[in-house]
Amino acid sequence: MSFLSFAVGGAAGTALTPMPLKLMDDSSIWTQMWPWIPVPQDGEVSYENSVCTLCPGHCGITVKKVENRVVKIEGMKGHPVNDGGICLLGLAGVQLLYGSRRVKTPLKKVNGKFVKISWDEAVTEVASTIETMREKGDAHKIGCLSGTNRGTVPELLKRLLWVCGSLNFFHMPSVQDSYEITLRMMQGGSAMAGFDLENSDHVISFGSGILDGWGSPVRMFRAHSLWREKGARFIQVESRLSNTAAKADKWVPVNPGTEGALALGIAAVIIDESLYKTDFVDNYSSGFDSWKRQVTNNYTPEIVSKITGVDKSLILLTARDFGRAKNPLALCGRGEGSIPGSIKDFKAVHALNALVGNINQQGGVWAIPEPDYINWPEPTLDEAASAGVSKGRIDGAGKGKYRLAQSLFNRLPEIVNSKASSPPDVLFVSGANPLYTIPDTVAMNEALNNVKIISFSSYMDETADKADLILPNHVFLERYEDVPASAGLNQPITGLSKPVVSPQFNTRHVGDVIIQVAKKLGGHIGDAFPWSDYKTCLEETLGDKWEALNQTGFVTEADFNPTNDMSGFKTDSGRFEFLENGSVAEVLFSSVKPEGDEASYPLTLVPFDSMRLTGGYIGNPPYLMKTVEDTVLKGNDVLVEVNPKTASKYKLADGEKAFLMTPKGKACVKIYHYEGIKPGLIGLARGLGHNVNDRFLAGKGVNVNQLMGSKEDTGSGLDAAWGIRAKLVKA
Amino acid sequence: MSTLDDQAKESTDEAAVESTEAIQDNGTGGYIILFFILGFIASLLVGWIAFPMALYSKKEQPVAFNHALHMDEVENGCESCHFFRDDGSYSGVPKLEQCIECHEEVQGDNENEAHFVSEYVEKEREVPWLIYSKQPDCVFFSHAAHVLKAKMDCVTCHGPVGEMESLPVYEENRITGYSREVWGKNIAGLKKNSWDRMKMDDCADCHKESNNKVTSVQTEKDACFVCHK
Amino acid sequence: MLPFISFEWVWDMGHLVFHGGLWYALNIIGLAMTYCVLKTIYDTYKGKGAQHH
Amino acid sequence: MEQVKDKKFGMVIDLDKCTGCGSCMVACMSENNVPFREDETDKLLSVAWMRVYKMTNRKPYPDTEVCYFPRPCMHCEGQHSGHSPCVSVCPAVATDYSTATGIVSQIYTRCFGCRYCMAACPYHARVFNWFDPVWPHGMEKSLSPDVSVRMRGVVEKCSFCYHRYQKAMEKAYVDGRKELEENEYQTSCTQACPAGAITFGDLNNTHHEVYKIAQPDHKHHGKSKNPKVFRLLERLGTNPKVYYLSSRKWVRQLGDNYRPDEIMK
Amino acid sequence: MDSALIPNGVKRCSMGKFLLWNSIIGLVLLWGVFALLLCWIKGLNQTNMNNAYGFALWIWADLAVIALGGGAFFTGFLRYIVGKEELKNIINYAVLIGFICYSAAQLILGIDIGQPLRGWFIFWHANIHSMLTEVAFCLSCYFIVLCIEYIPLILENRQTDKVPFFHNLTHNMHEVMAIFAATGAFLSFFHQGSLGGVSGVLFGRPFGFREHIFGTIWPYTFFLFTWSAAACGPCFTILVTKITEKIAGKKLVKDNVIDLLAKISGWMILTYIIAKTADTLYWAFVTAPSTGFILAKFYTENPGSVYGYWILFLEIVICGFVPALFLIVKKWRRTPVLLWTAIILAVIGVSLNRWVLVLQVLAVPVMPFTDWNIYFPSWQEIATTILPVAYGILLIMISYRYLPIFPQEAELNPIEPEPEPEQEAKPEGKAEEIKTKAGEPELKPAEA
Repeated sequence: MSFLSFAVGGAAGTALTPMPLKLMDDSSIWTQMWPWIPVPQDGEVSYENSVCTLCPGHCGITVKKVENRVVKIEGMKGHPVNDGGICLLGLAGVQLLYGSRRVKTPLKKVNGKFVKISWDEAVTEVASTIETMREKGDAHKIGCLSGTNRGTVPELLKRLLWVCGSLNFFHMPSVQDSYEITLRMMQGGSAMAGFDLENSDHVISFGSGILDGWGSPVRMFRAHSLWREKGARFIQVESRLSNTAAKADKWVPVNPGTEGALALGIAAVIIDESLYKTDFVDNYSSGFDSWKRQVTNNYTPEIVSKITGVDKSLILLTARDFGRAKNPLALCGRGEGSIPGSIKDFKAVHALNALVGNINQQGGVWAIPEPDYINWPEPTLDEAASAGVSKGRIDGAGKGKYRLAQSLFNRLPEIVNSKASSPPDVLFVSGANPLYTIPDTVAMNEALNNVKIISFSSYMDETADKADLILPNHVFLERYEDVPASAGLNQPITGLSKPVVSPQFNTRHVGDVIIQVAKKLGGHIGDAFPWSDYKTCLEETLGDKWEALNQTGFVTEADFNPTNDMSGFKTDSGRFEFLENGSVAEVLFSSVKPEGDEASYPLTLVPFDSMRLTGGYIGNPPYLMKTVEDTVLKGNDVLVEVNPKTASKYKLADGEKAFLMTPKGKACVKIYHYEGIKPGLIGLARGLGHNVNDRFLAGKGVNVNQLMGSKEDTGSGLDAAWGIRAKLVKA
Repeated sequence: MSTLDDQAKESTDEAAVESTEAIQDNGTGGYIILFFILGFIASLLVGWIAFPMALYSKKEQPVAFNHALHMDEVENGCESCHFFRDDGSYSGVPKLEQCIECHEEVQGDNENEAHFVSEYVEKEREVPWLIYSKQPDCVFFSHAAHVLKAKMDCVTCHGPVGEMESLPVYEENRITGYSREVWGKNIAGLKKNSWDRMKMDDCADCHKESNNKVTSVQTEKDACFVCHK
Repeated sequence: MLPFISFEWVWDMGHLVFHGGLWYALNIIGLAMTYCVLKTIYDTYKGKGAQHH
Repeated sequence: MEQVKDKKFGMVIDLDKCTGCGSCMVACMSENNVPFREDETDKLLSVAWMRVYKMTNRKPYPDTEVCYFPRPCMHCEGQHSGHSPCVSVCPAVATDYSTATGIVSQIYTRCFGCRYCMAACPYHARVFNWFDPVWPHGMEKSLSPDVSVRMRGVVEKCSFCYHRYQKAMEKAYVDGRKELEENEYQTSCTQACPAGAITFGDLNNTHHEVYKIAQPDHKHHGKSKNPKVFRLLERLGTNPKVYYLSSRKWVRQLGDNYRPDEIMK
Repeated sequence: MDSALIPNGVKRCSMGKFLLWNSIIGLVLLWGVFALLLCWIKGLNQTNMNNAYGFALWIWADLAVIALGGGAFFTGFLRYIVGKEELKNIINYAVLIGFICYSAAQLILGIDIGQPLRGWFIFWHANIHSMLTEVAFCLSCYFIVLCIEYIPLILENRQTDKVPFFHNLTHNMHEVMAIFAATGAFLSFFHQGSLGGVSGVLFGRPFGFREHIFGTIWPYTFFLFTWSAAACGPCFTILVTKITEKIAGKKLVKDNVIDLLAKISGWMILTYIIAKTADTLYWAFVTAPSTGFILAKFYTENPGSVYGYWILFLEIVICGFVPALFLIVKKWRRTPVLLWTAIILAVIGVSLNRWVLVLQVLAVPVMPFTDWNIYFPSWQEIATTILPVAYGILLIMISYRYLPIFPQEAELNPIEPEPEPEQEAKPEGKAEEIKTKAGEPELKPAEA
């Protein structure tokens, strides 16, 4: 009783103190700032201009910083490529800077496990590896795979290989290579293909995912919006209702792989109805007559309708619209363009462009000169180097039937298997992840089994994981790099990617590493790299451009305008070549047949690209994964698009699990009934199924390249596979 | 079970005894009142004295700073060190960079200054100042709106800091992690001066008085997003 | 909740009716309870209820 | 104090231009410190202020058409001053409608997580923090101090990047101005959209682009006078401030509910 | 051994049996507490709720228990205001059931909110325009009333009643009980109604939205909810009383009391369901179509057609008109099977109504390009919903054992000879047996 009264008194007294109210208030404030919830530090805000190098689009970016932290990446206003716009990958670039996927220090594999080493050790290791190879007389067996072949960094790598005695510099191929080959064949000389999209009033795209990552994505989006504003027409030829097809004025569903035939069919109608530009054809082209004969004989609307599955009336309509347009433009290269494709397709489409006379015309295809600012003196080679160089390239690129190609890394498994030439013993990898991005990853993995991989990867990706040595590069926000072009842009542009923050980890610029390795090797090799560090090299190389680049982030040639300039054809005839060497066989279209037999694999798997999934060497950052639709990925299961008709044929319900089998592999998938895909096809997104050190990305879905095979294009040797035979079996 | 049993019995007995006593003996009633009063007083002591002492931990500032002394030296008053940036944001507590402008080397023979120079300037370390007026992350406070647009002076909210010769002890609320200045020195939350407290209600009072524009449909005061982010 | 004190308080019909009703009910409950307790103390002091035992 | 004219910030999204790329979503996440989790495929647990829906005309191959539909918070004004579906139901005044800007605010530290507003919002614009937000070690460096980080157990939604308005106003004060230019306050999604499909501005200002496209009829609760422009679920009387532009009829029709007898008309 | 606490003139089961059952229910309770702690510590990700289902099982449980607990206020209203004296024989139990229901509701609300430590904001920072605010205030106030009504019952325990202070307090509180009952009825009217308004005001949800009285004040569901709680709450009181009688194996309340309450309930249900039908028709043919929704959109083409027309039929006919008639017609009402059927149907009906107005509101897609949302609760949600049920059973067991809840029990079940109040030697297990489920092992008294 006394205790009770004490308690009652206590309660009464407590009610008269501020304690209850204060505790209530404080406890709710505690919930408002739980110690495990981060509080971003405030500070001075600053903005820095740079260039995004996460894709070949090379947009200008403005990086927002608070003190020394990057908090946001925005599109740079006034930049010729993107003028303020930015894609989602660029926006999520911050997460690549601070993400857990980064390789934080040089690593060396010892007994199958990575151990940390110092940069000195790393540089010494690389130098001694090269030294050993050279001493063995195997200098030519040093290879290098780079994400791109333009700019000072690839040139430094190329130079290092060269002075050591190897020509085996590879780069990851793409439709840009196909376009360059096409231009070389039909227009002569070496140039990049630029498209004057903004000024075209009728665009027909043969499978190009021009709103799915093709070319420079932001610029493509801006061009598309411009078409909408001024009423330009845009036709998409594709077997699947992609985002691009969804935005087109007309979607022409076509049998996959027959886009080239449709292009020739359209050409035939245009010739037949005399809708072509006689001025161009008569005055600036050669080989037209025999080309015309072949086309009109072999690609009548009836035949083409049979090949492509497109109605004859639709072919006629499409052809007439195209032929009558003021500034028509035809584009080629499937999806986002990571697989080069068949040169025949490109030639067919480019011939169509020539037919309507839009070569170097307003709204047409322009030849953009290659960047020419890298003019280093030719290095001297010692005996070992000369011997190595004389052995040529192992992939055969530039010779014989591969004479048109610059680099054919896709042939590596074949080279290893056929033992036709010796595979590389040492492979440098920079800005590439071949074990993920090259179709038939299983074969590629096997081919690399006996290769010592020295990776410059900033991220622990599939290839880095297989490497023997990782010398992590800074990521794009931490390093200087010249950015020589923007895919498909209608003007020459050079950008400069700048360090906006100091390196977050113990990484080093790949250019610096190359220079240091060269210096370590000394002799003529060291002499070939006279610069103290990469920045000096860059500054000297860019010369008078350096100031401007540092100021604005990019330089263009303002007066570049090739319209009506027909003097640029560097072919033997000095004209546009409808038929190179007059060879008829080159015209005749032959569909690249997908691998596998139809009997056991009744369906066809076609990979598709999406802006929300990067299929390239950098996997999706977390924010991108967040945008992936639940019709593409659910939990860790990938969904494949199947037309409900096909699905019902195989009794596969929506959301049901099934095994997807191709001649190359097998994967467990979920079925997604999608009306927008042609019956008989299976659509699978590219960019999933990563196996990297990032829990936000790893283990989600299936890498389509695991199921895909490589199909060598007869014209170039590049990979031309657009699909593979497949079947679906209930799980 | 038998123990339980016994206890039950005991308590019953007790209750019986007590209740009987309560009626018979008024002395026991007094006993109860005594306990009541004891409990009452004890809780008052706890609530008013022990609780605030337990709630706050005292922390020393890393450097003993004399505002008054600096005010004499600078030309532009508070804004000499606490200034607006070009984008309108407020610099707040000065960075080392600003201090270095004068204190590159030890100037006088003050040992605090010597400590500051040797510990921070020479080591290029930012001073981890404890900020009395630090507000929660959800608060958006625009110095520009108050000082430049509404022409308020610093003292209204911060008090006569410029006249202080030493920094007061920083008392940190153990639950919330904020300075005691936010709730106010007075544990009951009473204030005498406009700068005694920095709670939302203090902002609201002033906004109510000076702002005749009603923008919130819910509170008929300033909208939430005026001060929150 | 409280006029003059709460940030959210508005002097309008809604608040007056709502809180009027609320405080009306609370006051009735409070007053009735106070009455009971006081009367009980008085009754107990008077020795009522003891015979029950 | 002199009166500053009331704004009514609104948005027009051009669905003809929108390609469904998702940049607006990421721009929003990056700007507003939106958390992310290992599995984000359950969209009903995912925190996203801007969500791009995919709508189809529900016709079989090859007549299928697809339209992407970005959906921020609509900042509904309701039928009378700020009577948006969500604001009126919040029991703790954690969400509010400002007549000065037309923005529906959400104060995360006031919200106690009853989720009544989520039930009230027909657009699913409001999301709940089912999980503690966790940034992998190092990633918290990317957080912006302009937007407070939310904690588990509260509702959040698009704010039209209101902090950008606050920041722009600060700059204006330093310059001695009280009004902003049209381009000084733009949301993150508007700025980022690579297709330029989003237009943002003051619906009360006849000079603003957003007004010119949306042509709001303020006498009829902001209904657009542009035949190609519509608002999502306009018939509910929410009076949203986000307008959509589409030249496709089926898209415009999918923006609201119609009885069978109405569709035949 | 606790016979000193057991009311005079009644028999209770043995301590051992009592403790055993207590511990069995206690285990269920602990399971619920475990789930509750999970929700508090780990957050609401423990549930299957999502952004489409912000309201789910818990809110339904809240609405349902408050409707069922409506028996307390309505019986009190009938007893003290209308003056139906017979009801004094069931009012105690009605109050106890109400107390359990309302404390359960508050507990569930405490789990349901994402930030329990900020729960007091609903009072301190109240937005009076929100139906939830009205619910919170009235519910808390009415809970105070229920406590006040429950206190005298506790104090009537044989031991506490010996304390003169408590005895007098009980007496005095009984004196003014009418005031509390009136206040309770007043408060209940508003919070029951506000719960009805919760979905009725959602003009963004055509399935839930209803026209408002005078255009702006309250949606008609406000009145329907109050009415339905008053109608079906007493049915729940009767149901629990009947179940208690079954378990105790003896009659506790006289038939005339039950009969009166049942009759009133019957008329209440009938009037309610007529109003509900009118409301449904107006909504189906006027309110919803004005926003482009026809009835079929609400009840067809959803996954598995869970939400079909059957719901309307079940709620209005099977669980509306049928129990109403059963309870109104004297002969049927006095047929035990029909009485049981009627009260069970009424309870199902009102619970279903609450389910529909919480869960189906959220299931119906409003944006035409979105799909139906289907939800199934997680085990944590189920456990925390069962938790208050277990707690209620425990409280009833304890209250029944030690408090004179049923004034007519002694009269209806005379016992001979009366056990000595303070004597503990005699084992009581055999004196009385609780009839429980068949096959229940004979419960032995503890080693006393």
